Amino acid sequence: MIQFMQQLINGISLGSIYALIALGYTMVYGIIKLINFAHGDIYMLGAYIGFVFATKTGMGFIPTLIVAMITCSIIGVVIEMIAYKPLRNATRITALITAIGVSYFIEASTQKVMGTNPRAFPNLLPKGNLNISGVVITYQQIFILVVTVLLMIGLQFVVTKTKIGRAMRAVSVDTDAARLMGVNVDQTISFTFALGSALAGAAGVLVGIYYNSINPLMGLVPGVKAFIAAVFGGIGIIPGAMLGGILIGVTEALVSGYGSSLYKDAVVYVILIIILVVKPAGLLGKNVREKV
Amino acid sequence: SPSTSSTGTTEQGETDTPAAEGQETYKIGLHYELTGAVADYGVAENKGSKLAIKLANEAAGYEKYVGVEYDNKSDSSEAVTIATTLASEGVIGVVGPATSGASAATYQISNDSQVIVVSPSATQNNITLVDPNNADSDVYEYIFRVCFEDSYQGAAMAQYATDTLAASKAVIYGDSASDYSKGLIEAFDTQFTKLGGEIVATEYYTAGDTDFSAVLTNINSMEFDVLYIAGYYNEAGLIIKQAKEMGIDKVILGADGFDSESLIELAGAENLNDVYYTTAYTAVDASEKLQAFIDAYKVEYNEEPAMFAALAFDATNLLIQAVEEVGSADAAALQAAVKGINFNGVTGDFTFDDTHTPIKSVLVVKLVDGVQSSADSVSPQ
Amino acid sequence: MRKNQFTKTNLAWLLVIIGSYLLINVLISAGVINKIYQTVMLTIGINIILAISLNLIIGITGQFSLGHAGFMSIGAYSAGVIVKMMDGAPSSVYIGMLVGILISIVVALIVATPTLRLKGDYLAIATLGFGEIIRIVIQNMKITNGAAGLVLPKLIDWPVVFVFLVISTIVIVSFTYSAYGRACISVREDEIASETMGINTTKYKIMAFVVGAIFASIAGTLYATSFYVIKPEIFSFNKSIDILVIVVFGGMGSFTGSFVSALLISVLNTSLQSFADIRTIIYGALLVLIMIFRPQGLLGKYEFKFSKLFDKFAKKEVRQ
Amino acid sequence: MIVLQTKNLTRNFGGLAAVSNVSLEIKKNELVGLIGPNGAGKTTLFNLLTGVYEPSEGTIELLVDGNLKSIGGLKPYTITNFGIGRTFQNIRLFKELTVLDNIKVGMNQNINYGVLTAIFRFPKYYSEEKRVHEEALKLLEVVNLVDKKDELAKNLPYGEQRKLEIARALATNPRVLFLDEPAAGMNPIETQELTDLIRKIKDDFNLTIILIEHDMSLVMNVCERIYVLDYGKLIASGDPDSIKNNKKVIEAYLGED
Amino acid sequence: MLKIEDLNVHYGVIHALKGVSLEVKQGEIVSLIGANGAGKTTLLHSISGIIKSTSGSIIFEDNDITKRSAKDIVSYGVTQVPEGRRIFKGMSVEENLYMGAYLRSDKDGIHKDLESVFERFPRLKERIKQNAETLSGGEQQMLAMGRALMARPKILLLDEPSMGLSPLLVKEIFKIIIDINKQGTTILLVEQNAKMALGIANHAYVLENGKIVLSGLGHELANSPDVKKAYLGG
Ligand SMILES: Nc1ncnc2c1ncn2[C@@H]1O[C@H](COP(=O)(O)OP(=O)(O)OP(=O)(O)O)[C@@H](O)[C@H]1O
Ligand SMILES: Nc1ncnc2c1ncn2[C@@H]1O[C@H](COP(=O)(O)OP(=O)(O)OP(=O)(O)O)[C@@H](O)[C@H]1O
Ligand SMILES: [Mg+2]
Ligand SMILES: [Mg+2]
Repeated sequence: MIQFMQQLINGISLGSIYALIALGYTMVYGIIKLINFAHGDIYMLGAYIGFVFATKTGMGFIPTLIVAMITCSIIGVVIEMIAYKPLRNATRITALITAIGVSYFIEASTQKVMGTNPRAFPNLLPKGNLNISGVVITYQQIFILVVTVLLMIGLQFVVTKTKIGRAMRAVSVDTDAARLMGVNVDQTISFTFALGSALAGAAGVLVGIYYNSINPLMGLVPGVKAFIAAVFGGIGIIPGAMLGGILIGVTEALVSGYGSSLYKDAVVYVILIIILVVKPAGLLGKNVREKV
Repeated sequence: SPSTSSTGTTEQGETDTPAAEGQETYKIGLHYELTGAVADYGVAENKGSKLAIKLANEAAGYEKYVGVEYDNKSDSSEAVTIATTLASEGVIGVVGPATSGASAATYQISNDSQVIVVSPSATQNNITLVDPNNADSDVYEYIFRVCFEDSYQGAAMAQYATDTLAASKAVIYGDSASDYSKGLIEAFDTQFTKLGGEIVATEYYTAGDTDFSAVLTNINSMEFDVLYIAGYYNEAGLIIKQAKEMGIDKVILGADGFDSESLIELAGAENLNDVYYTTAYTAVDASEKLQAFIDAYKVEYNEEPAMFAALAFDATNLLIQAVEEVGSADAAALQAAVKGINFNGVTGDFTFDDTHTPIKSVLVVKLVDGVQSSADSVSPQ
Repeated sequence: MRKNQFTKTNLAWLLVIIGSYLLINVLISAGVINKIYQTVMLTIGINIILAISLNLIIGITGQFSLGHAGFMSIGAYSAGVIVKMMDGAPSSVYIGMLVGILISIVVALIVATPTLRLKGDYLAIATLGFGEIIRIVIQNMKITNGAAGLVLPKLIDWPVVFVFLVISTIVIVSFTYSAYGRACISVREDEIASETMGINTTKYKIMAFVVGAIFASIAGTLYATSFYVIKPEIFSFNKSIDILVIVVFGGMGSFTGSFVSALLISVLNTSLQSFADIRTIIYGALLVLIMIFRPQGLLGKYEFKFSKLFDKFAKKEVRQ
Repeated sequence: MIVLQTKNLTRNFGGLAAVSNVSLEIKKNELVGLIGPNGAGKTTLFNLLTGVYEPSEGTIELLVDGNLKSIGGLKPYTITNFGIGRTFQNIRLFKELTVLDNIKVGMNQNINYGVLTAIFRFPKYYSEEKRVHEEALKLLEVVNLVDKKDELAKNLPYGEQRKLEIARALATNPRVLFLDEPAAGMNPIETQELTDLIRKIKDDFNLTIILIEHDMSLVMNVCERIYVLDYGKLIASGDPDSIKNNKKVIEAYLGED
Repeated sequence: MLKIEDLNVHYGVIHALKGVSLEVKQGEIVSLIGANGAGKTTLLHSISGIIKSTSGSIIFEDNDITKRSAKDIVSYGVTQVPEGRRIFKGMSVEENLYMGAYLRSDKDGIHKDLESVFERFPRLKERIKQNAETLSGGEQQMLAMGRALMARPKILLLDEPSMGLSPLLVKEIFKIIIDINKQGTTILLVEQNAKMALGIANHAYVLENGKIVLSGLGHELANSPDVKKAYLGG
């Protein structure tokens, strides 16, 4: 039982990291329907920016986090302006290919500039853990989970309850109609990217601290997993990304703990496919029949 | 010129004195993974190779050796094209690629066009044979390597664990997608069992994973003496850190994939106690030759050399030594020289066996607070 | 006039095929096409087969699949295993290919039946998942030699790839320009409307998917027998992405586009070789730039057809 | 002779009964109108009859080979092949296909050659394609679109798109044809032309036609009989004159003049 | 109030508007009729700044808005009810209405206008939290008009507000248009339903193939034989 609880904790904390990355992914998708393949790379940049800032200035967690988030949001907005904005009216697959190009560009540039070897991230958060009758939870795990939940709530609030959020959704439904209401579409989309990239940047710093290791390709696996997490929950749905992330984390942990660690990824895919077959729009997605 | 900058195929030597009229020059292909998934290893080896060429040119007093660099993007079909290209460019030999898969893709081409390949780190079992799955098949005449085989290392570690560490129960943890890892696991498993030990469990991760807590939680609940991590430092560093933080205080064993400064950075020096790994390269009790390499490398690149760089340094020097012995670019003569070479490298002194694999002893390095404290020589029985 | 295969356009194509075969031969013996280019030609040929078969699924039928590399790996490993069993006998290539095709058909049916009900990105993710499952299975099988993969002799050369390129193109293009292809396109355009036209959309989706899988598998066999090494990691989802890039780059729905794009990307790749480690940076940037300037791909939906050309000539003659 | 009938047909969306307990009888070669306020469930009824939606309750029967056959819940393509054709309220042409190819897709089920014939281009392929081409042109003639056969459907003006949809529906060789607001967005002159077209195809193709329309000049003009839906329920049926004067219909739909 | 002079618009090679000139005076209802594809929507989109014209000028209350952004044009008091309603699916009725007031920040004013929209369209109040996507066609049209009113426009551009609506609703919509106009909003109305559009118009224009071919008082045009023949059916 203790073992099971421990694995559950392991899974949830791993899942909260997937969720952290998936939040920004799914939000950007929800608004402009772009599978932003470069999202994982912005997350990686966030980690490197935090790394450089923290090691060069010796400053603590909060300034590092803020610097990484701001820089990433600027990078995100610039990428959007250069690479995605000209493609607003192109098919979505075209934009996807551009995102892949951006992803190659960021990865290879970082490899070139920062070197290919992994770096150790400075430890900016207090260590220590709680031991509840044998089940161990570290403070960092709790911290990340809390941050993820808060970000999810915050994001959901921004998108559903604020004026800018309404504008974001309006743009996603019908750009021209939104324009007719006086919405500045370009600004709204830039804001979306800024927000999504800032989240990715925050995730980069947090994960960097948590695992203490960053490298130029660190965005690849979590990028794909976050994408899968988003689809799991219903892509574009913010709480869905959280749910999907946690579900993947817990599945991986339980398969590793009780099945065979050899097949942990395969099992995740099998469950994903089963869920999609049963619920074609993801767990929280509404399966709307197209109105004819 | 700063040597870390990319030079591409621009055939640039490391000294500023170009070859004068009548002075011989030799091209050496440097074929590495400079970008892509395993760029980390390729880039390190590329540095080692370039250093070797630079030093040789300094000794010669002119740009005698020219490194022709290519990047295969960690992709084995690119490697085929590059091998073909290199064969047509009149190189006397090729060093690289870093990984077994990409290397194997180039062997038939290079061998058929009589281009010597010295692989720094193609450790897969029997990879120098025409059919690696068949231990009886012929060896490629022109293919050599300066590293030992996965099975050799894995078995050596099993031997050491049983004999020296008196371990009787082991847990193995390796990369399910890596041939290197799987080769080590198989050899360790076989030898350890043969010596009367028991493999309690074999667990797997996938390269790129960062969270190992689920498997480690599982391992933590088992009875065992040693944990054998069959993989590279990227993941091993994190596994060790997470294991120690979880309270797993058993002896940890590894292979030459541990050999990198990054291991210490990632795992934290305080977690690197009771850690042993097999390697051919250690700075412990460094010979003069080795110390010279380490110093030169630090001057050149402002960082500690890792095993990959050392192996590539040796592989490149081996080719250079053969050229110096033969004094011409004649393929057959060079091949004979390489085959019969008696090489004193920074990763050990060796000659080649029938499969063109070095006969050199495996060292087991012990880490104390992240520092290499002793090195024992072992050979599996 | 009785119409049969020997129409003017078909004869023109036949001439093109024979012509290019001869031309390549001449260029090789003249030394213009050296060994390197021959290797590059293999890559291009295989990539074209992969691209047109994916184009049938994505461009023509509108099903966003990210699992193409999975089918390629089936073809590669079937051939690999059989080549090993038959000790590299020349016929092992074709037996392996056949086995690969059969397995691919079965797997494609298994994949297609549940997943093709999904739409858009959900389908993409499900097919990606299947591709990865195939890879993980191969990675853990004994017969495939697991992660270490198989080292194989080189058994084929460019003429074989050429022949299969021709066959693939003929089959896929003929399929597309028939009632079957029209049905597939209608599925892409509007599923509900095409159901109302009496078209069993599921059937056509599966058909396109299976045909695509067959040719991906053939490409896999050709790859395995000409590139010495196959490992599971070669067929990861990055490979599927690479193929997708070729398709979109050339123009979704244009086979001519897939040809041009596979060619250009190879040329690009080869010419960027001299930039060593910054070539991926350049490649990424170029990808973005080209998509910005040609969002519909190089050729959009354009298709080269002799019939169009003949029509033009005919009109000119009439005018004269 | 009854060609199509429904009994107690019902369709719910969540709590909403979009179509509720509707029983209809359509006789051969009738031209029937279906009217009702927006959201009354007219399109939903079409969707049920053509298999786009499954009924929640009730039955649908179609005359097939002389017998009434239950078709409720069958797939749209099966129902189409039993002889029902339709157009859509929001035009759903194959936008990126040419006008001619749109028709050919409609004829797809009547093309007789196998995959192998298609791939190896056996003579049958050519003869069938030739036949299809000619028949498609004939259909385009009916709606006056021969000149535009090579245009992409998306480039046609709205009115012509509507006509193309009708021709495409005819291409499936239907016995019963459903038209959903064929005159929407047309001006009175265009509507007049459409009226003539509907009459013509009904006779030429020996069709039974059911049409939804808000333009009373069209409905009262061509329909022999009219059903009126409101809130999913049938509130009236009868000839145009009786409908015009029906209190309930005036109240719910037509409004006082 | 709104003055358009010699406006030309191209879609690539298609010349959609060919030198259109038109004027709307304060407090008027001006109707614009014309066949499918004549360019009516194009004209409204140009006024709203969604489409950029190639030449010509659009003056609104002494401001040249020809080159202004859609956002500025809305802020000057020009609001459009687009063809096909274009309500924001997936958003509630209330949220749609708030989108109409996007550029306003006077909370009290917005609230007051919301109440008055609900007064005018009680049906919308009943459905306040409902997903706008599931409204019936007529309700969606009401929502689109309500949404536009939330911007407190000086001039309202209506693009085929009666399309696809039942006869009863068509009458209702026209009543509402007249009512809105009476309360002081100037109206430019585009319609296929020429009879009714001309019936309520002070002035009217006929657009054919991108050109204004006729203009005059509403009832004049309604009685013009040309218009009768082409747009009123006999
Ligand atoms: N797929 C669906 N999901 C949810 N509700 C639906 C769906 N399809 C139709 N409805 C609802 O069913 C009711 C009837 O819609 P329907 O489209 O049949 O009306 P209609 O009579 O055709 O109206 P109109 O004349 O405006 O076209 C409406 O309230 C509509 O919102
Ligand atoms: N985005 C576009 N790209 C190219 N051509 C267009 C575009 N939008 C409209 N057109 C063309 O411009 C012309 C005018 O179209 P517009 O939509 O303004 O007509 P309309 O008078 O509003 O017609 P309707 O009554 O059908 O709404 C038409 O020929 C149309 O095909
Ligand atoms: Mg309807
Ligand atoms: Mg219009």
